[in-house]
Amino acid sequence: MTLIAFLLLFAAAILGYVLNRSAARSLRAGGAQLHSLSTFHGGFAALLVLVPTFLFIILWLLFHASVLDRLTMGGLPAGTLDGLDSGATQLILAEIKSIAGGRIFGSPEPWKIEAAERLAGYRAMSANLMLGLTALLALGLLVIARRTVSPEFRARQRAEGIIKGLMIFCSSVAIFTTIGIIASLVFETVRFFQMVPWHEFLFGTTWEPQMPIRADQIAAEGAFGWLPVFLGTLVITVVALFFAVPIGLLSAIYLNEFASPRFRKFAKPVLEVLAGVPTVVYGFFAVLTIAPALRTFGEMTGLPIAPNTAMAAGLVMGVMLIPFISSFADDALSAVPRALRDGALALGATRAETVLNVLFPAAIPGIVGGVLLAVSRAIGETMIVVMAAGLMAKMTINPLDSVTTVTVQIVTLLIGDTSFDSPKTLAAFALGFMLFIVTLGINVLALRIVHKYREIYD
Amino acid sequence: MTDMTSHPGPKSIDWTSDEIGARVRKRKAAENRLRYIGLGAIGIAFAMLALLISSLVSTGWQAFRQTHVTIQVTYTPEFINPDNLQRSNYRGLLEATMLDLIPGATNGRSVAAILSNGAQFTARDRIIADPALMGQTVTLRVPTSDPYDQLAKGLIDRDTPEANRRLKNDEIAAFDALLSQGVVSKPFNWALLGNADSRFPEQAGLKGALWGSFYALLTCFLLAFPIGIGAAIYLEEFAPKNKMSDFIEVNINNLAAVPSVVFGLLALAVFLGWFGMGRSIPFVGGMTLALMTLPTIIIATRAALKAVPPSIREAALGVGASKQQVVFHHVLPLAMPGILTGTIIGLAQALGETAPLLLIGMNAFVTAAPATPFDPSTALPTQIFIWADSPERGFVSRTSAAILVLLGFLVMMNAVAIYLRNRFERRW
Amino acid sequence: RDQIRIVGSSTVFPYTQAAAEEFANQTGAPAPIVESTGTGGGFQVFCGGIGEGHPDITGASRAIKKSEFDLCVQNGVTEISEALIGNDGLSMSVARANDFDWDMTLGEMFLALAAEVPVDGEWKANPYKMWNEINADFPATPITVYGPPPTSGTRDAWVEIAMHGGCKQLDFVKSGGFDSKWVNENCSRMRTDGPFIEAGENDNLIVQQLVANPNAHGIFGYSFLYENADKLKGVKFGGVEPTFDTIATYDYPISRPLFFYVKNAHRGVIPNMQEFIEEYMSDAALQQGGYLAERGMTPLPEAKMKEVQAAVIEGVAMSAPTK
Amino acid sequence: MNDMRIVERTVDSHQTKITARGVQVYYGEKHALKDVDVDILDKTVTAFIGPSGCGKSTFLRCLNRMNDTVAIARVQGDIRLDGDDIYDKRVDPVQLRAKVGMVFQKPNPFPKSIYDNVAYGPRIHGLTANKAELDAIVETSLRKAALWNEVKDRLAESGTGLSGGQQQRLCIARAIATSPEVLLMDEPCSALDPIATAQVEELIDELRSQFSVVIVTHSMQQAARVSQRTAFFHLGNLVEYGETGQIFTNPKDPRTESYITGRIG
Amino acid sequence: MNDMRIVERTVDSHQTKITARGVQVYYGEKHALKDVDVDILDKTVTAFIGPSGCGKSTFLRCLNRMNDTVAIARVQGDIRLDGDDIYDKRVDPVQLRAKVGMVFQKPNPFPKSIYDNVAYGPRIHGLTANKAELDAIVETSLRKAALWNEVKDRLAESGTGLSGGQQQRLCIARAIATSPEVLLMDEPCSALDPIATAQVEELIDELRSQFSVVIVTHSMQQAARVSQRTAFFHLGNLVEYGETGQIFTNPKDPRTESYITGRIG
Ligand SMILES: Nc1ncnc2c1ncn2[C@@H]1O[C@H](COP(=O)(O)OP(=O)(O)OP(=O)(O)O)[C@@H](O)[C@H]1O
Ligand SMILES: Nc1ncnc2c1ncn2[C@@H]1O[C@H](COP(=O)(O)OP(=O)(O)OP(=O)(O)O)[C@@H](O)[C@H]1O
Ligand SMILES: [Mg+2]
Ligand SMILES: [Mg+2]
Ligand SMILES: O=P([O-])([O-])[O-]
Repeated sequence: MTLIAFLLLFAAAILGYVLNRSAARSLRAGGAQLHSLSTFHGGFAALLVLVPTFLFIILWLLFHASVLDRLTMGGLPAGTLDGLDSGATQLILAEIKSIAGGRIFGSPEPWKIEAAERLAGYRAMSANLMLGLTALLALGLLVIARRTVSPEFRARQRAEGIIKGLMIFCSSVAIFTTIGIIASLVFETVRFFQMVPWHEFLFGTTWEPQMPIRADQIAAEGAFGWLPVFLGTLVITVVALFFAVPIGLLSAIYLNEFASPRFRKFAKPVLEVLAGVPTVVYGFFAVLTIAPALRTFGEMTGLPIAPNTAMAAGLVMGVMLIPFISSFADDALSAVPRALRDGALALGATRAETVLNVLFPAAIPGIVGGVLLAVSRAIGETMIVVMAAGLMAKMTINPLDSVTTVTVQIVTLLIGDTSFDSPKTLAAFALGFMLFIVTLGINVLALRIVHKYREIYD
Repeated sequence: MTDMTSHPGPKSIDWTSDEIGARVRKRKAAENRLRYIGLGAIGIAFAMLALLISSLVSTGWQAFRQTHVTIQVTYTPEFINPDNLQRSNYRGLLEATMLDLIPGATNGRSVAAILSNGAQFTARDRIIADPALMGQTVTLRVPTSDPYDQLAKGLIDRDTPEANRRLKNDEIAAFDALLSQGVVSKPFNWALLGNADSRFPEQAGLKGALWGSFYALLTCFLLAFPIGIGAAIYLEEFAPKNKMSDFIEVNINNLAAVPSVVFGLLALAVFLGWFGMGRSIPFVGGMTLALMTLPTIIIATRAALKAVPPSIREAALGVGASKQQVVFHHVLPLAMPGILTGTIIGLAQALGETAPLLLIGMNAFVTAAPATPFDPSTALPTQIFIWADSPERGFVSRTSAAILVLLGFLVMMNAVAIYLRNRFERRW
Repeated sequence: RDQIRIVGSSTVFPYTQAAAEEFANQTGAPAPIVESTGTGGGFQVFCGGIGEGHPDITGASRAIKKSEFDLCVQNGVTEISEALIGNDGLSMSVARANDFDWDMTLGEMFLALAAEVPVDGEWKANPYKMWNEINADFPATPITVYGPPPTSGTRDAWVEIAMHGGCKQLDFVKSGGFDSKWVNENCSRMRTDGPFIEAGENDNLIVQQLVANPNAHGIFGYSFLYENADKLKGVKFGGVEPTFDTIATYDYPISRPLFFYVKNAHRGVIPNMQEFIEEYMSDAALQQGGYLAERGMTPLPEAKMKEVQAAVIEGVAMSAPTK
Repeated sequence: MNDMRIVERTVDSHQTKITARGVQVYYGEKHALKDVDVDILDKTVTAFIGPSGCGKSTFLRCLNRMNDTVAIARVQGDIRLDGDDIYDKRVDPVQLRAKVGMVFQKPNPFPKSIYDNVAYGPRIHGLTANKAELDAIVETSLRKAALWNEVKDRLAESGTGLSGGQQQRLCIARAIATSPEVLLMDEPCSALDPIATAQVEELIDELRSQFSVVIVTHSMQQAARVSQRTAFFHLGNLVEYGETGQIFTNPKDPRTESYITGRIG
Repeated sequence: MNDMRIVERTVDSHQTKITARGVQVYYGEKHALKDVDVDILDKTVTAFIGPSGCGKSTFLRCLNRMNDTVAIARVQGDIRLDGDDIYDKRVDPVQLRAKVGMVFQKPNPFPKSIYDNVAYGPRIHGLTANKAELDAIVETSLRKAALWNEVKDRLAESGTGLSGGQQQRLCIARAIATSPEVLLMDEPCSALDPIATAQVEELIDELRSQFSVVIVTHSMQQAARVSQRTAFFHLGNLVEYGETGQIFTNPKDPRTESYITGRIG
């Protein structure tokens, strides 16, 4: 049914396009001076039909079920639901639905069967109603759209207006996601700070959040100083970037400047595979390949290397981040017009000098974009560190030691035994919030740098 | 103008002088250094990938073959009740078959355990499909159970003391008897791709996870790609440039740093909580991943849009193109390689992401592949997650194999985008 | 909703999977969807309420706690059946490449892993770094033990059974006259100074780490030791090696019961729910040599099994736990 | 033909097409154009001359609001096209630019085929009903821009693969393909050989019969040849504006005279 | 000064700096340059003239191997600088280009500050020992390119924010800052006003005392003014090459004559 509704929708949109375009064409053929192209008249009609009708169908799909449920339950014989709590009502509803779906077991009361029949009826009606309303709406919009066709009608502006509206909608999805995340983080963080003083959190140097969340659970008292956790994130991120940024940038430079086109076409996607390896796999890789190698190295050189080191996790994370930097930087370098490259080469610059001195600065926004994404990923990455870095919070910046990160703590605090009024769980949100603030700072800084050093070419 | 002469002109340079020669050599050396360091960088990246893949292949290749035994089953009334084919004693039937097959075997249970637990259902389904088989003999090729599969692949060391072995001496002897009769084969393990998940390694497959990932990725792509590009175009090309838009830009960049679990939490609260969508649904998983992929695509698109030279925009504006026409006709196609890079990387990341899917229940055990994006299922990374934590030995190689399949899926998925990117790419 | 939804312990997960698959194969009904959320997480959602939106069954590698039961009741989940399905041993293992014959007491294990231990008659931070500092017979290798993180039921069980048990064996505790409340408060913390490494939820990962590092020990469920018997060996406690038999008889000291809990209100509402429970509680599944045992679970004694089967299939509601 | 030209040149009673009053342009701090008043007549070729960097391009870009695209540029003053303020909020710069076409100083072909470069304007403005008409427009435009013979066999090749002068002519063809009412040409012949230049000048002269053309040039000779009116800019000021003959033969301002005689630059 | 010029012009016994023999250039299928033989003399200004698209830029770009950067371009033939084959494998194009400087037809300033644009060459070649020397080179170069007065207060601003003519002069300044032995200039004055043009021509003349200069121009007058030798290209062929005076006054080839007198384009 839904499928038919969507088909109807698209058919109407296409019809609108064709109708309006041909109307505009015939006007034009009749010698009228149209403000807009006939395709814009068509496009406007299609958009006018498409957008509201689509919205209507989506809303219908989202809400029709709960409306039907309410209708069904409302139609039960008076008094059946008296004294039942919401769970029990839910169950009755579930049973009615099962019966309506043809799965009868046991011998249900007649009123349930009757309700199920009613529900089935509503469902059929609802489906028809949706189709009907969709058709009606689409038709109405078609008519409205058809009426707009006139020489003066600014179809281009209107169509572009709708498209712009859609783009604003797209932006708002991103913005609302941000707001959603900030809101939930802030809300829970505030609650956390009502239980744990903020200065303890911000300046404390011990992190032992495994406090009891049930009266009968056994664990230590909690200590919520986020510094060691943050330091851990910092150490791992720095290790990862120390590995990924040079390798990524150098790879991009090589691909863009020195590699043959064929090699480049092959190598770039191959590197991109690194971004898609499941992080769990990287976790295994870190634990089973890199960490033992490091340990052997430590034994040979006498360096004290912990079994779970920040180094192992960071290195492997660095591997994952390579394509973020190499591919973005390669694209940005390719986008620099050839005239600039020629200008530098003609001065007797080597290709290395050309790419480093001229192309690179011109490509800064794209490159920084990639590096920022890599930083973000490093900070936000979870699985690798969960598996490879360990869970112990230590005040250390030694990458050969084992550390824990903000994300690891968030995951461990949120998965498993959780209860949303314990500081233990809320601490996860506070950590998330702090992470958000820190990355915000990094991003502001990066934006400044880009604004400052961006070289607008051409 | 007259003071021009008061300045020394650029003196002519003796390119053959030692000083310049040394410098040139130094610069050449620097260039070569950069070239080789660059090559080295790529080499390291490749080596890492090769290491990863070869370690996966070395453990995973075994999972692409599965030991099978060919048996002759006779549907006798002793075990089969023609009136209740669904619940007849197929186990007994197989035990009898195996006892016949292996000379000297006495323990029916033990020899039947050579066969996969699924063998009884294969036998059942065969006769249900064709009840006329009653009383007749059919040839079935069924998988062996995991320990014997391991044995056949040489992964169980016969030299370890019996007590330390998963299979005891008599069990090995029984299997060797089968081997000597030539009824054991090791064909390609189609079950790995054609079956959904199972508790039994020899029957476990990725069909459910593949479809789950496909639906989730499709949803993710259909949402994140247009929304991401739309948002990026609006923010980069149309939104007024002021503090507010800077603020929004920073926040979207920041979204990329939000740990993926947090997206899972958001999805849990919004999609499952408010909208009441079901758990373990690929569509919901796709929406969650879309939220996560969005910032990557937006950032990539904005960077690519920024890189298009102003002269192109001017040229189009100059002939009276509207701003949207400029963007859609000229800027966007030129920015496409960058956008596709962002999409490739974003989707790759989404494909490999586990944490948010755990929160919306996509790490479930589902034995049927989803028929639509709204049926419960797992996804490849969560399937890997589940298998990696299963005690059975057979899952060790299957985990690696699943990762290889995921990478293959990734490569196929990206091939189109990469093809498009190469087509759009031009240096001007 | 067509399928039964099951959440809960990762330890019970494989057994529930097996039952679910068998059920689907036997009856042709859609297989229940099983999610591994951990015991605590399982109760969290299980006790969220009744109705289609909430799971029907949760697995647990420990008995339900009073606080969890209360949560259930508070949300209207009043009728719960408790199904004890068997036992699971917790093993401490080491690679076979390690040629020492490990046999220790729980007390020695405690000394190696606890955050605080008695040293010269005083209760203080654990100073031991090498095994031979604990018992001169042990090899002079550093203590390195990979174990589960606090989020898992395995860790809870290890602490409650092994650590507390070991703590109580110590002379310091025995002679000091401390009660179990004291033990609870002082013997529950694993050390955080390095020798004990929290290795994440993935037991196979620990297995592989042990193979890579023969001097390291690992803590995980017995089924992993059983599957990897060619590479690993279990540490004996008090001379008893972990095997199906010693676990079933409780000779091996560290084992825990496995449960699942049924939301009785959903019986007869969610399709096939009763049938599935019957399958899970059937002899074929639970008995000695049943298919759950094949997957590594230690079955219950026959009599106990019959008793539980009857009660669960009947749908007898459990009474509130005391703690 | 020459005779006709002379005849037309004397007819100079055209209406004003564009009036600019008190135009000021700032690039950030830099005051690039200072209080310029100009009337540009319909069906007339107006030449802007002046030393490099004096603001000619800047002023040209004000006339079709191309300066809107330069983030740091600020334009003040009043510019009217056919009496309508083009900086009015209600004015759609897009439509304005469709009426006021432009050839840029640096040739900027699209990285598309030669055909698509020229066809782009007619396509978006819907000037043609079918492919044949479009082909015709492309051909005529390229012919008028004196490029047809060189590119007729390679219309599908990229416009960026042309020589400098060819690119410039391509941009001219692109601009005239939409038949704008006013055509702004920023040094359209700078990369052209004398013959091509003559052809373009002929084109300009032809356009003049219907449209208004504004041309920036550094060649005094060219200004004298093609334009009827000439404006002389210097350091951001419009120093003198009048009939071409008068400016060249009888400049009022000493600076104009110095420039024309080659003394200031 | 003028006297000196005339004196020098008559002296024409310079050594050959560059010899080109049988140069062919293909862009993909297109045969853009057909079998060109040229000797370019040291301490001489050589002008390349010819209709747009005839291959002047292409040939220029062969002389410092800039065509290497065009993927589809193929160069055949033998080009020698001071007797050394520049297409030899052992020749480093980088050093070649340091010796053979180039000003492009379309100005392409780096998106860097004006100062850095000019200082770039000297920096990479290590021509200066300290900041003061570099400052001096930048200033002299900008002065010679007749840009100093316009930009001396805004050296830190971006080179892309200049007017068209200013960008062109900036590129000239950039090219001469490294004192190349041969300077290839592709229409260096196309965007310049007469005064600036005169200054650049003066510069060319000055450079000639030490170096070899090759200039592409569309202005016959300019070719006549600054060059001692002139090459005329047509449809990819080098039609005629000889002393400027001879080419302009007494062309041997009818095509040259037609072009100079304005009949073919
Ligand atoms: N990159 C290229 N790809 C394909 N063809 C090209 C390319 N560059 C130049 N051509 C062609 O080669 C021929 C010669 O071009 P060239 O740039 O040398 O001309 P030119 O003499 O410099 O002309 P102009 O005076 O217009 O700059 C022209 O027909 C041109 O279209
Ligand atoms: N985008 C810009 N940012 C900053 N300054 C600019 C910008 N564009 C032009 N200018 C400055 O404004 C002044 C006028 O520039 P304009 O381009 O109008 O000169 P012009 O008369 O066209 O010169 P030319 O003949 O060299 O093209 C110049 O000093 C130039 O440096
Ligand atoms: Mg200009
Ligand atoms: Mg050229
Ligand atoms: O999943 P658990 O059994 O460890 O709670």
